[in-house]
Amino acid sequence: MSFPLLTATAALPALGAVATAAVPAAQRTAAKWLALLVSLATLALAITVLLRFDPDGARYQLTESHAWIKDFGVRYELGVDGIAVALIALTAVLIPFIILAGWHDADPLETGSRRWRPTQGFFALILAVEAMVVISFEATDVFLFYIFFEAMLIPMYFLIGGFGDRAHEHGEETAATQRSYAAVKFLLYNLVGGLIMLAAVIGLYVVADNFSLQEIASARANGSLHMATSTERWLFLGFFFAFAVKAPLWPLHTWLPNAMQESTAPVAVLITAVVDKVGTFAMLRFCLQLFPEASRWATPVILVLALISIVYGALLAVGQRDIKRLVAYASISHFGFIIMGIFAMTSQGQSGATLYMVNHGISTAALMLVAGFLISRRGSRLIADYGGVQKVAPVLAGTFLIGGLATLSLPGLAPFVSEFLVLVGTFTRYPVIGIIATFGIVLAALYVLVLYQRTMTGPVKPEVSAMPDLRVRELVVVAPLIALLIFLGVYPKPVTDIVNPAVKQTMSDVHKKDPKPEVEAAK
Amino acid sequence: MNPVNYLYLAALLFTIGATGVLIRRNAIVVFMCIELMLNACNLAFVAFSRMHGNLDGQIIAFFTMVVAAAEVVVGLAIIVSLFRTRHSASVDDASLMKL
Amino acid sequence: MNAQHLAAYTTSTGEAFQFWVLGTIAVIGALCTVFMKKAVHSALCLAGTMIILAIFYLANGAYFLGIVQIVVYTGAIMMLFLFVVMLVGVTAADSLKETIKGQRWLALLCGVGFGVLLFAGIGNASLKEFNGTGQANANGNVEGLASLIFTKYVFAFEITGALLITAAVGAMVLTHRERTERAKTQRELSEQRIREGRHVPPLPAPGVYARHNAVDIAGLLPDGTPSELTVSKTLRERGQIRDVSTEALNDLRALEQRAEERLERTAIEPETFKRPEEASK
Amino acid sequence: MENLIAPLIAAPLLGAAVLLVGGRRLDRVGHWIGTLLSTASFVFGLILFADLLGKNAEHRTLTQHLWTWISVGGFQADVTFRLDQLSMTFVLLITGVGSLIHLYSVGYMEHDERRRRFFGYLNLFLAAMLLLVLADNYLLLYVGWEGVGLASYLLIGFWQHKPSAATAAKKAFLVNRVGDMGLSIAIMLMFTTFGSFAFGPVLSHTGDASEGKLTAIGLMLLLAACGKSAQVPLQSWLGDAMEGPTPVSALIHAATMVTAGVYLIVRSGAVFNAAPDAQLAVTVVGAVTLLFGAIVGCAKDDIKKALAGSTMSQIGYMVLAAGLGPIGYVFAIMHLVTHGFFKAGLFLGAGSVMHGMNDEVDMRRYGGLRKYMPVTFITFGLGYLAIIGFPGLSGFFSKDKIIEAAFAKGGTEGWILGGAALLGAAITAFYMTRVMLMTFFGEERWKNQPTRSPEAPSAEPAAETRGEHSEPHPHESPKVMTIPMIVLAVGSVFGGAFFSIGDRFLHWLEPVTGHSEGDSPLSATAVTGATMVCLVIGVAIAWARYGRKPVPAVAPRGSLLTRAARRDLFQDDFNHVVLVRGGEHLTRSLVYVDHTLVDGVVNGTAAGFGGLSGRLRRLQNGFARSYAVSMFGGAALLVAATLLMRAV
Repeated sequence: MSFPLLTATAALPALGAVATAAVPAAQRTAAKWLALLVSLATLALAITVLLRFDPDGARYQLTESHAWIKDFGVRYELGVDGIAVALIALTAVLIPFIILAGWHDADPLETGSRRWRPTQGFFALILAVEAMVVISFEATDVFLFYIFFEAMLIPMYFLIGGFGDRAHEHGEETAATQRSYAAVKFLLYNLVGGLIMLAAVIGLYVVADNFSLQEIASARANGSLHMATSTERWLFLGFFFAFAVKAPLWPLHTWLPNAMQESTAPVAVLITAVVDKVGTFAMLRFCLQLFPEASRWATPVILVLALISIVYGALLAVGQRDIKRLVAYASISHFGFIIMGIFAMTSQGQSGATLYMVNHGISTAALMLVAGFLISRRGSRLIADYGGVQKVAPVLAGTFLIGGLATLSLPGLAPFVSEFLVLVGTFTRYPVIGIIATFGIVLAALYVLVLYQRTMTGPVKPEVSAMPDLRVRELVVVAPLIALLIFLGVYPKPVTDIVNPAVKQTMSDVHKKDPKPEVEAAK
Repeated sequence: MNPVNYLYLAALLFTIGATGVLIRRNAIVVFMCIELMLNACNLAFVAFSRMHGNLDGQIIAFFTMVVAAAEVVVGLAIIVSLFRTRHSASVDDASLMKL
Repeated sequence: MNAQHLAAYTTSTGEAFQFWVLGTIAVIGALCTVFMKKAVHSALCLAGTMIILAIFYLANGAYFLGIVQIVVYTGAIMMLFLFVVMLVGVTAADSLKETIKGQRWLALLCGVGFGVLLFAGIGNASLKEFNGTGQANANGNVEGLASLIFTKYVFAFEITGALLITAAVGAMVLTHRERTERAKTQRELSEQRIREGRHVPPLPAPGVYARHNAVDIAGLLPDGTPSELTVSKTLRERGQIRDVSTEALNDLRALEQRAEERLERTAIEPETFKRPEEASK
Repeated sequence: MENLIAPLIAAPLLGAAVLLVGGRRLDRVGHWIGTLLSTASFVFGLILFADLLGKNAEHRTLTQHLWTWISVGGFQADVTFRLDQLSMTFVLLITGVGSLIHLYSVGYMEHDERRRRFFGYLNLFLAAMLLLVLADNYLLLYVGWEGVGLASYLLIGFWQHKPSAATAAKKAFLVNRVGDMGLSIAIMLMFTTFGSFAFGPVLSHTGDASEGKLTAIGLMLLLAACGKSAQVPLQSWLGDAMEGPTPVSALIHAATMVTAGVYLIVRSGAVFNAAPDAQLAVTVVGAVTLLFGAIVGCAKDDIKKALAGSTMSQIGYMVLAAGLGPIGYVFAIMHLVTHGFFKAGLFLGAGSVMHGMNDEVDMRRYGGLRKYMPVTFITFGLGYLAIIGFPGLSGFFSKDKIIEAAFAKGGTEGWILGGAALLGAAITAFYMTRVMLMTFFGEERWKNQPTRSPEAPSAEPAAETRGEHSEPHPHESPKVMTIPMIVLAVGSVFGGAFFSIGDRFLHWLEPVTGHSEGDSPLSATAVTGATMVCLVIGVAIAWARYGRKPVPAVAPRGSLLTRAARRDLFQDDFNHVVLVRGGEHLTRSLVYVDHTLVDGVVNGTAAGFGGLSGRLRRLQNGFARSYAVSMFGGAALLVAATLLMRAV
């Protein structure tokens, strides 16, 4: 038996989480370093996975399979396709930056504060989330996936509810109230989605007598497993609802702004750049493969919802007064693009959506982490409290601008490629939806530039006049992200090469082919 | 006479006992009512035993008695210790389950 | 075949007569158990009902159970009840006033509904024929039970044994009071009294100036009012203080009058003695 | 030789990277690095040009494939450069004018502490603009397209501490984004129609596609061009863009970037040729804009804004020409090049004036400056003569050809378009003469200034920030600034003649754009004559109003048209009321809706459950007897259920 690489990739951060949590209370710095090292080691493992993965090989590679709960046919089954590999790599890349960016976020507050912030716990929880996310990407057993899809909520709940920004405009008591509100909302909202999915998972088992994604999908493909149309649709909706909450898709999005607003910037990045990706990933992997007919049936409605997400999220981002909420709504808009790409059912759309997941992770991380650095300096999240930062902290402003430009999908930066692919992919099949979605790029420019203008330009506000520029640690966080953004913007081939074959498979699962161009079709 | 009548009697006694449990507040009386209910059940078991012509019903009744005895011992002990601490044998006074 | 044996599988007119008479009494006993104000009376009524049930067991061929019913239930369990009633207070009468809104009505509704349903169920399933225990009791009832208990039900039997032991231990643990601190010496108690400043002398004894000197009768203060301090705390909390102040004072007056008559003194107060609060009315 | 194309772009890109990442260490040499790399790019351009000249006309297209950029399914985008005569023209214009303006900026930005960054941005702009004109497919062009938008955004907002500059930058980017939307939709349409969006496959297969699709593509490309080239209805950003430093206005908002729209239309000529409706739309936009810009230019007192109106108007000419199809493509590009010379020269001159006048931009506070800054006066004057189409100067040749071509369109359209172009020529003469007279002639209104009246257009706040309120002392600019002006003036004088004599430019471009002679209802001489008449009329009116009479230092209220023109013909107000206000209301109400309705449903559900459980909790009153009742009731229900099941 070969080395269980996938298990190791998930188990390492899990063990790291336990180890970090076990570091004595006095050794705070040691815990941080331990967490960082573990995340870097996980990154190394993820890169190994990436290298060992052969894009042109079998659909699922590096598979592992062990019986787990025999009575219900639940297996511990892991395997990665190109999409999963890309997302595992994204997760593994982002976590070290998240840890580094949150280096001081969980330090004990000055004496006299009643809030208790266990540093070890913060980093252990981040590693725990990483472990669960990674295994969610790897699981090819529906039940196994479900367990970690849900279990992820627990560490996230504590991360949101337990660690807020150092300063808050309404004082500490209000902050604590709002934080716990956001955390509870996050938890309940996702739990509801998860429970509906659980019902669908059970239903799937009843119908298919199996939990294995590969077996069900192949049985569906060769017709040996027939599902009644209505059954398939109900099961699809059960799965989709959970993923749409997680993603989040309008109108199930309202937990995200609260959660991102109240958590620290690194945790907000963890939510939107890593955890939410599980939702969109699962749409691609589970919804489309298990229920191809129902997916095609639901496509029009989902596309419209995605379109609403795009425009609505962008418009709301324009109207926000809180930096983090703004980024949250921008993310909602971007998730609309991702979902639209997935359900456009074209190779451009789906490859673009996968690429979008990766790029959105990086670009949001860049923007949000810099925003976090900014917020930690001034102690306010309100846009109106800033002004003229560019003058006093040019590097901070510059990186913020690049993050913003990535968010608005400037050509040359990574998100452009994915956004354009999604738009083209949608346009070839649904021209009207594609055109309306294109308005999203104008709105994106609006919210990013308004944010930049209000915070960074104009006369220097007295409160920000003594603001220090980015420190070395912060630069170490931001610079690689920006480099990645530029690299993937000019040369996205490494990612698309891995993703394309997987997307081709998915397309054949749903029995869809790219529409032919008019000129060729005429010939 | 049909032995079914014993069953009717048992049902009546059981209902009276149950109503007593609900109405009375004195824990001791409540306990007595429970004993009444158990006895009603025993009567039913014995009647069943006769109707079916085997002794299993009587065995069950016997076990019921044993369990009832055990229950009474513990229950009364609880009442005594409650009375010691709260100086009351009213079940309404022990409403600690309310938030 | 003796008559009792016969009764095991047939019913005679005598048994019917017995059922109707004793059954009525059993129901009345049960109702009294529920509705008697005092726990003692309830217990006595219940004991009656249980004895009748024992007779019914015998009538149904359950001879062993009938005897056990009398010995264990009526003899042991009911005695236990009476002991506890005594501990809690024999004379204490419950108020039958309901404190939970709608409880009584709900209880009656449920009771009646449940009864009706049970009756309907039994009526629905009623058997016209029955086997009787004659066959089963052929080798004697006790022997029959024993063979079952020690073969088929031996496991349950063992468990009930364990249960009984557990119950006994549990009851002991529950009622046993562990002293958590050393008992105070007399010296310490008096020091404490001085320190607190209330009731520096020992508490007064009950029954002073009263005709009775039972422990539940409060001693009277010089103005004739009873002092609850004189009665033990347990009785005070049970509400079992008997107030004899009025009659005691009237008795005293009568005594004084008689003494005056004998000593030929003039009456000091012509009217009868009244307690201050009554006088002010 | 084609391997030299990539370095052409790489040089300024490297400059941008070095200057922006390098930090303060490079503050002292940064501007020279920028200028050097820009010049290097120009040199590469010259070498390539020489190479092209050495080849036959048919072999003058070089391509360089670098790497596959995006490849998904049938969607294939390569990083491939294409150098043909059209791109070569642009390369030379961009790098040539660009290098001159780099040089000029060395002097102009001397006192700015962020000069290094300025040069970084300028280099970034050059790289993006070169990418735009060298791209071999529309998607790569789109990268350059947005890249120049970004550079423009950064440079307009270069003085970010001024809220007006930051706002103007944002506005420019946003309006451009609307145009970019058109470009991206056009690319998508191309992909669905042709299965590709590289120039080769698209432009050679236009015959196979339906006219409807082609019209749609054409209109979307036009939308893109409108955004980038400040054509009506997306013109509003250009005036505000003058908040940027003057070299930026000269390079980006006069000579190069704003002409990208013309490039796009000419490059996509094959699409437009096959879609007459789209072509008509292009001409209409061009004609409307040329009049619009000219009218606006007449009313502005801010010298840069007057020039911005003029830019708009001149690009309108180019767009008009481009819309005419093969008759006009060459002349559109020719006017573009000559305009690049003289408009850049004019802007540099304006910059020089401002430099000498404490950054004052209000022409009503100029006057009689010819004595104080002679070099500026002469170069500016030559530019002026060139733009109004003074015979023999470059504007004369290029603009004249466009007017001719407009008439040559034929039919009523031809008359209308030609008439508009002629009218535009007259107005051009008027407003340029006005600028000239107000700036360099007349009394010296900058002396003994009264306190500034609130009605006067606000000057660049930079003047205030520098804390100089004292009377200006006009002086000539340093050599580093005047030399580029002189070079550009030379270009404006001789450029047109050089291109036109012997139809050099026509022969050069024809293989790419194609050319056909229209059948003009008027002879060439008649058109030239009419143009001359218009010119004279325009100059005369201007002289009568601003030359003979003294110019009031405070703007008079003016006629309705003047007031309208000062406010950009209310187009901005329309935008403000409809788009900005409307958008604000929309977002605000959506925020409300999100909070109360969407989130309200969620929170309402939560509150509903909370309330329900609160009610249910009251059942749990803590009384054991109460619980017993419910147990007993439950038992009764169970019995009932059992009986029912038996009954059924």
